[in-house]
Amino acid sequence: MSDAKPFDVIGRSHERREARGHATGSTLYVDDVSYPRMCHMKAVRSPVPHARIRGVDFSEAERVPGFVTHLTADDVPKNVYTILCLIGVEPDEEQVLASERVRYKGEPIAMVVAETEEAAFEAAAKVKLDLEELPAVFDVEEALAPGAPIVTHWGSNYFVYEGHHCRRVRYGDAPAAREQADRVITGRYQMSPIEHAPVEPTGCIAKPEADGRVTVHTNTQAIFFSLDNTAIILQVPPHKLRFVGGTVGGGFGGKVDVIVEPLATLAAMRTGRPIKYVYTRQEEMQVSSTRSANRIYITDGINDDGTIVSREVTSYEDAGAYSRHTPYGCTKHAANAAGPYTIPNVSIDVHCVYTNRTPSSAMRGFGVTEASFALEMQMDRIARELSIDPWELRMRHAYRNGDERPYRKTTEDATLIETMLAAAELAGVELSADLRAMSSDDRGVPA
Amino acid sequence: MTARAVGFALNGEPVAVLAEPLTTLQSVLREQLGMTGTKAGCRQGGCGTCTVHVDGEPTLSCLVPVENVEDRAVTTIEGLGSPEEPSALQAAFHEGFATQCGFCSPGMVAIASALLERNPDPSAEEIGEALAGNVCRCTGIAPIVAAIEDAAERMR
Amino acid sequence: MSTLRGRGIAAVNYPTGMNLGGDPSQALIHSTPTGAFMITLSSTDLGQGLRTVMAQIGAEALGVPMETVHIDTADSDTGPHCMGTFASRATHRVGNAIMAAAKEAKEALMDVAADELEAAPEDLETDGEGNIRVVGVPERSISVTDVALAAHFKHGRTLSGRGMYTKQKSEVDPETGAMDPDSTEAHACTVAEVEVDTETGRVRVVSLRSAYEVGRALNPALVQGQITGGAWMGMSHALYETTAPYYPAIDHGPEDFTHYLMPGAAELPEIESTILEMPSVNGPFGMKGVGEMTANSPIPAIANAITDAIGVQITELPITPEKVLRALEDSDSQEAA
Amino acid sequence: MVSEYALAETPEEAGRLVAADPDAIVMAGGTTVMPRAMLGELSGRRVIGLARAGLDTVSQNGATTIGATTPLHTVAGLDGAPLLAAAAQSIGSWALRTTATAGGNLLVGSPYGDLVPPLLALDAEITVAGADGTRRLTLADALAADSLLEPGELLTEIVVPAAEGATDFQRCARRAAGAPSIVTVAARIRRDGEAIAEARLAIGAVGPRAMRIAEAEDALVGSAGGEEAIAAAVAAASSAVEPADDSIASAWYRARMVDLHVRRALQTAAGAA
Repeated sequence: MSDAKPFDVIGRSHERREARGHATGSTLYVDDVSYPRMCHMKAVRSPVPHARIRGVDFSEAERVPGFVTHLTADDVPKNVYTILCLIGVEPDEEQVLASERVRYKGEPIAMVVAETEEAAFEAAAKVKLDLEELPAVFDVEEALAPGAPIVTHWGSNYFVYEGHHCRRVRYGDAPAAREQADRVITGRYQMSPIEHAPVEPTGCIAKPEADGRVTVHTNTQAIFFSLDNTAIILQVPPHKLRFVGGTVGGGFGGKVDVIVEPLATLAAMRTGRPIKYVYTRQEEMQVSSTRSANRIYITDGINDDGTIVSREVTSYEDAGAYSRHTPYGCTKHAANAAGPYTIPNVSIDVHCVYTNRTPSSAMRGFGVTEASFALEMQMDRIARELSIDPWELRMRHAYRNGDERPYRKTTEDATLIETMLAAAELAGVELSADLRAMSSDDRGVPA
Repeated sequence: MTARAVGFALNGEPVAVLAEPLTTLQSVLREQLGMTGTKAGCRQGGCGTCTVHVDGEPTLSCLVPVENVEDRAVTTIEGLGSPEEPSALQAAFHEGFATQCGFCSPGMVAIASALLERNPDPSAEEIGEALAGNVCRCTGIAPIVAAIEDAAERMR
Repeated sequence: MSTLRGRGIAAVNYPTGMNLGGDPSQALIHSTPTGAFMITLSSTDLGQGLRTVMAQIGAEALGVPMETVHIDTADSDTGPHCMGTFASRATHRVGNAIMAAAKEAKEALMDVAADELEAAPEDLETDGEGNIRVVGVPERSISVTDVALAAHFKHGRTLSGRGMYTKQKSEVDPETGAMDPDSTEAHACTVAEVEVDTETGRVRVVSLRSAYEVGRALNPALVQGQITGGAWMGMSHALYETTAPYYPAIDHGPEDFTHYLMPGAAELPEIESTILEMPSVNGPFGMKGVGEMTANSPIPAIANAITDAIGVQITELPITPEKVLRALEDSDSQEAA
Repeated sequence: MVSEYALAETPEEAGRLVAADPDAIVMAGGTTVMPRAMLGELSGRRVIGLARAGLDTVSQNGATTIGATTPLHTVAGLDGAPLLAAAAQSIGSWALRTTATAGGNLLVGSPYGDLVPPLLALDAEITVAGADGTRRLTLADALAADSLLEPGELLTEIVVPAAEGATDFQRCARRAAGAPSIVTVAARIRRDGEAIAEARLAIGAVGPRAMRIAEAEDALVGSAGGEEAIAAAVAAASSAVEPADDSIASAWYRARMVDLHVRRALQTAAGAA
C-alpha cells in the first residue's frame, strides 16, 4: 500500500464537530431545555419485586401544593406492549404502568405531575400503595425449574421462538461428535447485570403544540423507533408526533428503551402543558434496564491433538421481568455463541428467561459481549488443560474466508489471524514461525 | 412567602435571585440564570458534572443551597471561556479529543482549571486525584488526563 | 504482601449492523444556493462523533471541502427515517445512505458544472477544495459555489440526492438457526497484563495491548476514542460493575456513582493499540463497525490474565477482590488436602 | 419544600436555634441533607444551616481544635496532623471535601465517617453546646452513648490532643480515590523504653459505628509489639467487630480486610514507635 491516502477527507482526524461546545458548556442537552408553564413528572414505583396491586391511593398526594395530575394504567390507551413489535416480536407483555401485578422492584405503578420537580417527588412519595407480595424468582435456572413463580402472563418463564423454548443453532452433530472426542471440557460462565450509566440521565420533554401535535425533545438513540412506539402505546396517529433529539450524553444501548417518551407525551396531552420527565440517578442505577447477566455453559469435544470437534452452548439470558430487546439479543447471542472459530459440529440453545429482576435490554455489544467473555475463557481453559499455547489453539481454529459459519453463512471479511498477529507484535509476544505464516485466506495446517 | 433574595457574583457580574429555601445553587444557575453549562448528572454529589468554583474553591453546586453563596463569587463553565474564546484548557479538551458525549466535559474543565490554578505542573497522579469525583463513561479518562497535561504545557 | 503477575489474551469478532438486518436508514442531501451541502438525517450522535464522520463521508463522496458539509439530524419532521444509533450500525448504514445520496447529488453537480464549463460531465473532477475542473486542464475550472448559483438561478435545478441503505431482513430457520446475522465482521485481540495482591485480592490491570481490525478508520482519532473508552469499559465490566453485588439476589443494589464502582484515573492501565485496516466489502470506504466491539476483548483477556496469575479460573463477573481471595483460599485448601 | 432554612450567623445563634428546635434538621456542609431535600423527603421540615455560623476555625497550639464545620479539605491540609490529614484526604472527592465538614463526618454514620477512627486513636474530645451551656466529652464516650448528641445539642468543635507516639492510618477501598471504605483502621502506639505503654486501635466502616477495640489495646500494652502481641490484637479486633454486607463488600471480605489492615496498621505504628 502506498503511503499517500487516496482520500481527501476520509482517514483524517477531523475535530469532533461538537467538541468546542462540549468543552465550553454550550452544547444543549434535553435537560437544558425548559418551557413556560412546564410541569415535572415522577414515578410511583413498586418497593417489592413481585406483588398483586390491591389499591393505589392518591388522596394525600393530591394535597401536595403544586400537584397537577396523576396517571395510572387506565390512562394508557395500549398499556401492554412490547418494544420490538416494530420488528414483529410478540407477544405484548410489558406494562407501561403496572395494573394488577408488579413484576420487578421499581416497576412504575403510577405517575405524578406537579408544578415543580420537588412537588412531583413529594407527591409521588405520598401515593399509598396497597400491595400483596408474591413469591419472586431471581435466578434464571430456578425460573425454569418446575414450581417456580411465574413471571409472565402466558404461564412460562421463557420466550418462545417459533415453537421452541429457546433460540437454537444446529450445525453438524455436536452430541455425536462429542461422544467420539478424546475428551470433553466444560465451563460455566456468569456475566453480571451492568448499568449503562450514561452521565446524562434518560429523559425527555413533551410539549403540546397549538396545532394539536406534540413535540418531544428526547435523548433517545433512535428517533423514529421512539416515535413509532409512542404512537402505538398512545394509539395516536404518528403524524401527530414530532421527535427532536440527536445530542445524547452517552447511550450505550440504554436509550433505545422507550420508557419516558410515551408517559411524558400522555401527560402533555392530558394537561396541555409541557412535561419534563428525567430519571433520577437512583432510577438509572436500579430501575432502568441493565445488560443481561447471561449464564453460559459450554461443553466442548476435543481430540488430544487439540482439535475442537464439537461445541455445545447452553445460555440463559436474564431478561428480567419483561422482554424489551432481549429476544433479539438472544438471537444475536446464538449467532455468535460458537465464537470466531471454525468447529465442525455446533449446537447452541439460548434461553430468554424471565425473572423478577429489573428488565435487561440492549447494551453495547449485547449478545456478543457475553458470548466473547465465555468463549475466550473457555478457549483458555482448553489451552490450560491440554497444555497448548493459547495463541496456537485460537489461530488453528480461527475462521478463514470461505469457511461456513454454524448459521450457514460463508465467511468473507475474516481477519482474526491478522489481528492476533498484530496484537502479539504490539505486546512483544514471540509467536512461532508456523503461527506467523498463518492467514485468514488460507486454511493451511501447521506442521 | 418563603422565598428569599440572594445576591452573589456570577462570573464577575453581580446577580440577584429569588429562591425558595434550600434551592440548590445548581438549579438557580441552570433554571434562573441560564447557565446550563453546569450539568445535572446525579444531584447526589457523585458525578462532578455540576462542579463550579465558589470563591475559587471547586464545589458541587447540587449540594450547596444558594443561600450559602450570598455575597460570594461563583464561576461557572461559562465564566472559564467561550466557544469563541476558549481557555487553554477548553482548547486542549476539544483539540485533544477529550470529549465524546460531552456531558461530563464542563465539570471536568471546572475541576481541572481549579487544579491548574494551584498547581501549574501537575503529575498524572495529581490530575487523577483531582478527577476522582468526576465521572466519564465514554473516553476512558486517559484522554482527559492527557488534555489537562497538554493545557498545563500550553499555559506555562 | 505478595504480588502475582499474569498475562492473558482474548480474540474476538464483532458483527456490523443490526442482527438479521432489516434496519434501513436514509439520507437526503441538498445544496444551498451558494454551494454548502446539507445532509439531512434522523440519526443520533451519542458522543461517538456521528456528525463528524457523516460529514467526512459526505464531503469525500461529493468531492467538496469538509467545512461546506453540514449535518442536520434527528428531527422527525425534517429528517428521513433512520433505525437509530446502536448495533455498530450507524456509520455503516447511514454512511452507505449518504454515499447513495451523494452519488445522486454529485451527478447533478457535475451536470450543471459541465454546462457551465461547456465540457462533458465525465471529463470533470472535483478538487476537494471547492472547485470542479476539466481533467488535465486545470485552468478550465469553476467553483462549487458558482455551480450552485447557476443551478439555482439559471438552470432551475436542485443539487440534491436521496440515499437509502438497507440490508434485507434475514429470517432465522427455527430448526437449524440458519440466518444472515451481519453485514461484515470487525476483529480485536487484546493482551492483558495484571498484578494480583494476594492479601487483598485486588487486581491491578497493568496494561492492555490490543489490535483492532476496523476495515477502514474513517477518522482515526474518533476510532481511537472508541478504543480507549471501550478498553476502559471492558476493564470496568471485568473487575467492577454490577447492579446486583449479590446476584442473583437483588439486595444492596448501588444507587449512585459512589457505590456503582467503575475504575478511576488511578486505576488506568497502560493502553496501547494498533489499528489494522482491511477494507470490508460493503462498508462505506471499507469501514466496519467498531463502537461496541472495543469493550469485548479486554474482559476475557483480563479474566484470563487473572487465571494466569493465580492458577484458578474465576468465571463470574465482576472479578472482585473477594472472589479472588476466595479462589486463592480454595486452591490453598485443596492443595493442603 | 422545607419550611425554612435558617442560617445562623454566629456560633451562639446556631446553638440557640438548635436548642430551641430539637426537631429541626441541622445542616453543616449539606452533602447528605441536600440530596434528600431534592427528592422532596424533607417537605415541611425546618433546616438550620451552619454554613455561616463561624464554626469553621482551626487553631493549633499543641492540641488541634477543629471547628465543627471546618471543611474536610481544610483538615486534609493540616500540618502536624498526619493521621487526620490522611483520613480526610481519602474521603470523597476534592469538590466534595470543600463542602463536607469534619463535624458532619462524625455524625454521618458508617461507612462514611472515615475521620472517626483517627480521632478515636488520638483521644479526641468534642465540645457540645446545649440549652444548659456547653459540655466537653471524649469522642469515645460520645460514641458509646445511644446517640452522639442529645436532641437540641450542637457539635461545635473537635479537640485533638497532640499525638504521643507513632500513628498509622490504613484504608481499604475498591478504588484509590472516591470509593467508600471497606475498612478504616487508625492506630497509635507509644512506647516507654521497649515496652508499649499506650496503645490505641480504632476501626471504622465495618459496623454501624466506628469503635475503639479495648481488648486489642490491652493485648499490646506491656508487650514489645512483636508478632505475637500483634496477632493477639488482631484476633481481639476480629472478634470485636461485626462486619456487615453492603454494595461495596460482603461481611466475609470485610472480616478478612479487618485482620489484614489492623495488622498492617499495628506493625507500622509499632515499628515507628
